[in-house]
Amino acid sequence: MLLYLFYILSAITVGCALLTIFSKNPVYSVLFVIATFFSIAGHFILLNAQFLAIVQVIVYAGAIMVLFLTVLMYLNLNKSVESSKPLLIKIAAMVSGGLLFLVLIASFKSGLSIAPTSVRGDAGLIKNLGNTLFTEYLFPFEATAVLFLSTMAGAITLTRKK
Amino acid sequence: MNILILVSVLGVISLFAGLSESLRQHTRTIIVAGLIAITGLTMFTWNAKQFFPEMLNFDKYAAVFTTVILVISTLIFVLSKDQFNHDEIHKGDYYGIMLFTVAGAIMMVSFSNLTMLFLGIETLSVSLYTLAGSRKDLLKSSEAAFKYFLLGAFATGFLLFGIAFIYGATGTFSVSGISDYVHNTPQLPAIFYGGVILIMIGLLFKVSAAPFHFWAPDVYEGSPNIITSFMATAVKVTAFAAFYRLFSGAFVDVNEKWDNALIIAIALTLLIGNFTALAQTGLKRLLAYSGIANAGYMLLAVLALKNDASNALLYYSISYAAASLGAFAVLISVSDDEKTFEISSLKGMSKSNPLQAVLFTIIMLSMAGIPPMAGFFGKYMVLSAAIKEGYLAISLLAILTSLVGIYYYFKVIAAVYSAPDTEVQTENKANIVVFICAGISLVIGAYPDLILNLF
Amino acid sequence: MNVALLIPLLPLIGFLINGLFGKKLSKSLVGLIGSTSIFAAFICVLITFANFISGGSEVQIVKAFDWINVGDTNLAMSFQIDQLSLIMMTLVTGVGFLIHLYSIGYMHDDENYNRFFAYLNLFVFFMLLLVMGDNYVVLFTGWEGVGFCSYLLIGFWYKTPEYNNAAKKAFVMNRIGDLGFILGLFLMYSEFGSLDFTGVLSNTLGHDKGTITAITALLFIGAMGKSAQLPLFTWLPDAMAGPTPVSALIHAATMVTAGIYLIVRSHALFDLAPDTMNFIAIIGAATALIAATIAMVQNDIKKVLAYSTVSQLGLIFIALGVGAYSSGMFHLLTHAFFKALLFLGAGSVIHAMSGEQDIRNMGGLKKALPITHLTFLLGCLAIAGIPPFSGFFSKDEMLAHIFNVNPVLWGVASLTSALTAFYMFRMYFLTFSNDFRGTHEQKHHLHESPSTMTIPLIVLAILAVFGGLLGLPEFTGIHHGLSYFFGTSNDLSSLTRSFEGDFHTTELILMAVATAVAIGSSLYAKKIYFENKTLPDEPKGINKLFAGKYFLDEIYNKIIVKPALLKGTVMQNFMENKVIDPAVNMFASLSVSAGNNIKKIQTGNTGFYIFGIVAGVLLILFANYLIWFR
Amino acid sequence: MDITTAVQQVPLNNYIVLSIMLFSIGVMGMLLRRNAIIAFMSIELMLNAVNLLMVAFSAFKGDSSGQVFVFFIMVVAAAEVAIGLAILAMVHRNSGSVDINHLNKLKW
Repeated sequence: MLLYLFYILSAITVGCALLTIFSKNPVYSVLFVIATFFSIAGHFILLNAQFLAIVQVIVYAGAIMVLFLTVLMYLNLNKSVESSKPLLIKIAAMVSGGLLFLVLIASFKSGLSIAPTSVRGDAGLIKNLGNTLFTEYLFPFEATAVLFLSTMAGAITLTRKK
Repeated sequence: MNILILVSVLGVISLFAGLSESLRQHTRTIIVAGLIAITGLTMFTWNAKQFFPEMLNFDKYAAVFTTVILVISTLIFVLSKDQFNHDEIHKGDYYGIMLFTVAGAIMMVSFSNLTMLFLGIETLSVSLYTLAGSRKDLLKSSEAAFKYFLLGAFATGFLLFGIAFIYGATGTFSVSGISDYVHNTPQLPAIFYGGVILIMIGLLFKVSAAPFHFWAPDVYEGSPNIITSFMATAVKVTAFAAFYRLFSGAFVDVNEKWDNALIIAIALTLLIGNFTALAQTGLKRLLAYSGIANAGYMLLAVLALKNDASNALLYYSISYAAASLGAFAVLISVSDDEKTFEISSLKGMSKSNPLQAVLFTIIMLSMAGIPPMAGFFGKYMVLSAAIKEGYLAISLLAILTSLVGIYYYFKVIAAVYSAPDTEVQTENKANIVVFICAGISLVIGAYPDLILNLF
Repeated sequence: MNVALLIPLLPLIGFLINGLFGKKLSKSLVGLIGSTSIFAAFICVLITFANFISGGSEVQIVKAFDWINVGDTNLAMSFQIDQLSLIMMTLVTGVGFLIHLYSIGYMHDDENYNRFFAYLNLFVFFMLLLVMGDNYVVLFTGWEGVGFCSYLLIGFWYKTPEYNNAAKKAFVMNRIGDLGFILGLFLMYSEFGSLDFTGVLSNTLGHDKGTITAITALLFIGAMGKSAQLPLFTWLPDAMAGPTPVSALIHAATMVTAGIYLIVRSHALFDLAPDTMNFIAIIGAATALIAATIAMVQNDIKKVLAYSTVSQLGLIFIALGVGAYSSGMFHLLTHAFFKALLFLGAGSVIHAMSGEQDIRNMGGLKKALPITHLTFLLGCLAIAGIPPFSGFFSKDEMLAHIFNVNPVLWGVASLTSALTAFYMFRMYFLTFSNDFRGTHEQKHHLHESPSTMTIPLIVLAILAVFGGLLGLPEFTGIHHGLSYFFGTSNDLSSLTRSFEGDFHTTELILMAVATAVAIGSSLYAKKIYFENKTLPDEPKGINKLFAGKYFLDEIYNKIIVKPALLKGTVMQNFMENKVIDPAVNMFASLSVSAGNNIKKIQTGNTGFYIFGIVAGVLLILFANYLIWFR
Repeated sequence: MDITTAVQQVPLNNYIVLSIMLFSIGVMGMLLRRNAIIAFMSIELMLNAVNLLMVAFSAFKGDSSGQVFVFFIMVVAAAEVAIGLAILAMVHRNSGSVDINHLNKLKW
């Protein structure tokens, strides 16, 4: 039963991802990418990673994509003004993407047959996750502060007009 | 770890100092003094108590490279006088972001867990994206930032994909854990090798090795001079130190599985870097391509890591950073960010500023790898390390292309000693940084043991 | 502190003073510092020499400091004091000092006086490193250093683009040679695990013959570049664009002999590689002959001397190729004396002629430049191999050894000697005898050079005349100075080859033949250019040579001079202008055009870059996929 | 049905294939589109492919560090997007376009 759910979700994921990159209008792209992120959150729930599923919705669909939309509107890019690339380049792009898919699949083919050793489905529970994050991974957690500080200063300096 | 905190705090101080107009004038002095103090501290406290050894292992390797990065950064801050005058209000911010870049660099050279490697790379890169675009009034600066960001984020995707596969195979992000896994597993799964290759691709991008070098010339040329000098020296050294640390720590035992891929990249890097540099007319772009070419030689040390080539890498890094920083210091002294500075504009320097001309010659000779300058021993050591490991063909290519390299460095020297187009006034002054860099190139060339006995 | 350490240090100090503060010092002080530093080094060499002899001629290794000392890599900045390096050191500092002295007068009006002396001192420093080093890395350091100084000095008068082209050509050709040298060194390192002279040259047993041949061949390619051998010789004549003292010091007496030094120093390896030795002899013979024929049709006084240098170096390489190392070194010494003398004499002439270098516009300078004339004549006699001047002894010793091994090579070498005598006296007569052919102002301006220039000429002339005493032939019963000196060392005693059986009669006959040929050629040159007053610029100049009435002249003309002149023109047109130079230029321009093409992939278009990156990823993944899952 | 068996019902392979597919779509988007905003979104797709893979491995290994790593990836992605959009706004102000191929002043 869950397997069918997986297939349905996967179809939504891949379909929305494809629509994202093929939509003419950037606003549609944003909406499709949000749908993709929601379906990935669904996958997370399937994998029993509830916390990440919530964060995925809040951070990606909520914060990041809203930022995208804001910039789209702010820069007035919501029309499909993009001149399309020549057909040859489009074909080349598709072929390259397809080749990459094939080569990656081929590279990891023998890895695919390896069965997981120890399955413990509760890794994604908030309790376990919090435990790991604030003991073992406390330092990187703190270190992200530097990253954010730098980002904040950078974003402000870059966008501020003289 | 203490060093990391101190550098970050210095960055915060700089951010706040930038707010007040009176303090802003002294920010640079404060930072230089602070960095010198921190450098001293690094040298004396490298074996102090470790707090999160499973995340950051501040071992000798990390301490030595941290010192190198701090020294380079200090010199760049010395050099950065008047470099951010175009945007007076944000001066403190730029200084602060540069210090956060250094903090990211320190994470990258001392990580013992892929999480820290990733965060270090991102802290460094995200800060650099900002810095590359810090000349907001110049389109080329924006273009540089944009290209750097787009391609950098793209490469990060590959790096992360690789990390995910490594995690899938080993179940851990710790470098020593991966190493143990490699030791204890007789038949490694294919996803492991695929992961190594993808990580390598991500790191090859960061060190600007071909065919992932495309961003480097454009970003180097478009960024403000001071930022370019920072990227070409401190950042490049950091990226190599991290590359070497990861591969010698985790993947050394499977090097026969990834060395072919690396050889392809080195060959392309050497050819593209050296030959394209030959066709350049702008000094900054020439230095950018020379940076790519030098990445090829430094990758030889990574290739030969089975036989501990960290000495060779360290020596090469220092000699390259000194020469490159010196060249950029000269560039900064003769040009501004707005126009492209042609090599032919160097004409007459031997008349107008003989002292700087001589120092610049020393620096260029070191770059070209002419003994007894440091550059020669750098090349000598990475090559002999690679030859010792049996990588003969690629070493031969490296020797051949280094001869091409000599040609374009001599083109610069020839320009320096050519007659000026117009009468010039003679003055004998050179930035202290040019002095120091030329001095380092000479001294560690005459006495390489100074560096080599560090490990 | 060992005196030997002072030897390279003194020129370095001179360089630093002149380079850093030269602008602020007066010209005379700059000249004084430049010359004194070399003179002091010369004194130190003499002291070292005396200590060496009195110390029982033991090889000394003088260590300055450890250079690299990591793991199993040990390299020291240390110097080897033995018979070979002492001779070279004496030559470099001795002749170097004389040329410095000469430069005080010659360069007096140049605005970059201090720069010139700084470069010259730096050159001497690197040359001393080259000859003194006890391992190949120090040798290579000196090798690159002298190359760089030569590059700077050729382009010294950088205002004319032609000069810079000359410097560029010298640069490219030397790079080709250096490539061979570096590859040889790396191969040597991987074979012997060491780059010390002792580590390599004392452990030559038990190595693969093919490897040794490869190493020696690569080293010889390095020597070809530095010592201007076929096909890498065309840079040397062009290098004459530099000031004349530079030509004398770098391009005649010292730097160009570095290749010979390298081979003599590594003779233990070369002895094991007969194929390489044959190759060296053949290249040497071809170079000697071709350069000599080209020298016959040159009209630029310095170009004649340049091609003559190439030709003489070729002769020395023949001698090395047949294993007559000590004879080669002997000729290297005497050649340094008389060629430096001739160059400085030429410089004196050019100085007097206000920069004119074309011998067709000279003539009759005998009266105006008495000292220059006399010393120049002595130099010509020495290089022509007329007894009892120094060139006679050294050349004949080489010829005897060559004959002993291969009479065909001897024939080539003798022919070269004959041509040498001819073109040298052609130049001599065109320059000094008959009437003055220059402009009126030049005639008015003619003057003998100042004493700083004439004293070196006189000293060198004395050396050129008596230098032969260093190595009198065996049958005189007097010890051969140089061979004896080498014989006092265990490592170097094999430099001297003795003849098998009774060779004295043959040697005497050869000597007589050589002398006759040399005198004959000289007289023939005299006849054409002095008595007949032939001028080479007349269009039918070659035809006019037939004016000779005597039968012998006719034969001489038909067999030697005419073909040689023709060949000289053809060689210059064909070899230099059509083959070698274009080939070298092609290397350079091919690289640049490769660069111009490769740089086009940097389109500036981000979309294209992404394609490039994806292609790179595919390439690497695909290559790995093929390797793992074959 | 306990959690473990529930998670195990979907084979790990499916997640790997899905993730590679999503990653390739992201790369294809980078290659296809000239609009910088959509290029950014393609990068987000690539990062999400990584997230999915990481969480799948983490769940199947029963090790929560993989999910912590995903947490860091999200953090970094947010930071990158902030900077990226700031740069984009700056580029738009300077050149009036967000077409990635219009920016080709720096070349050769």
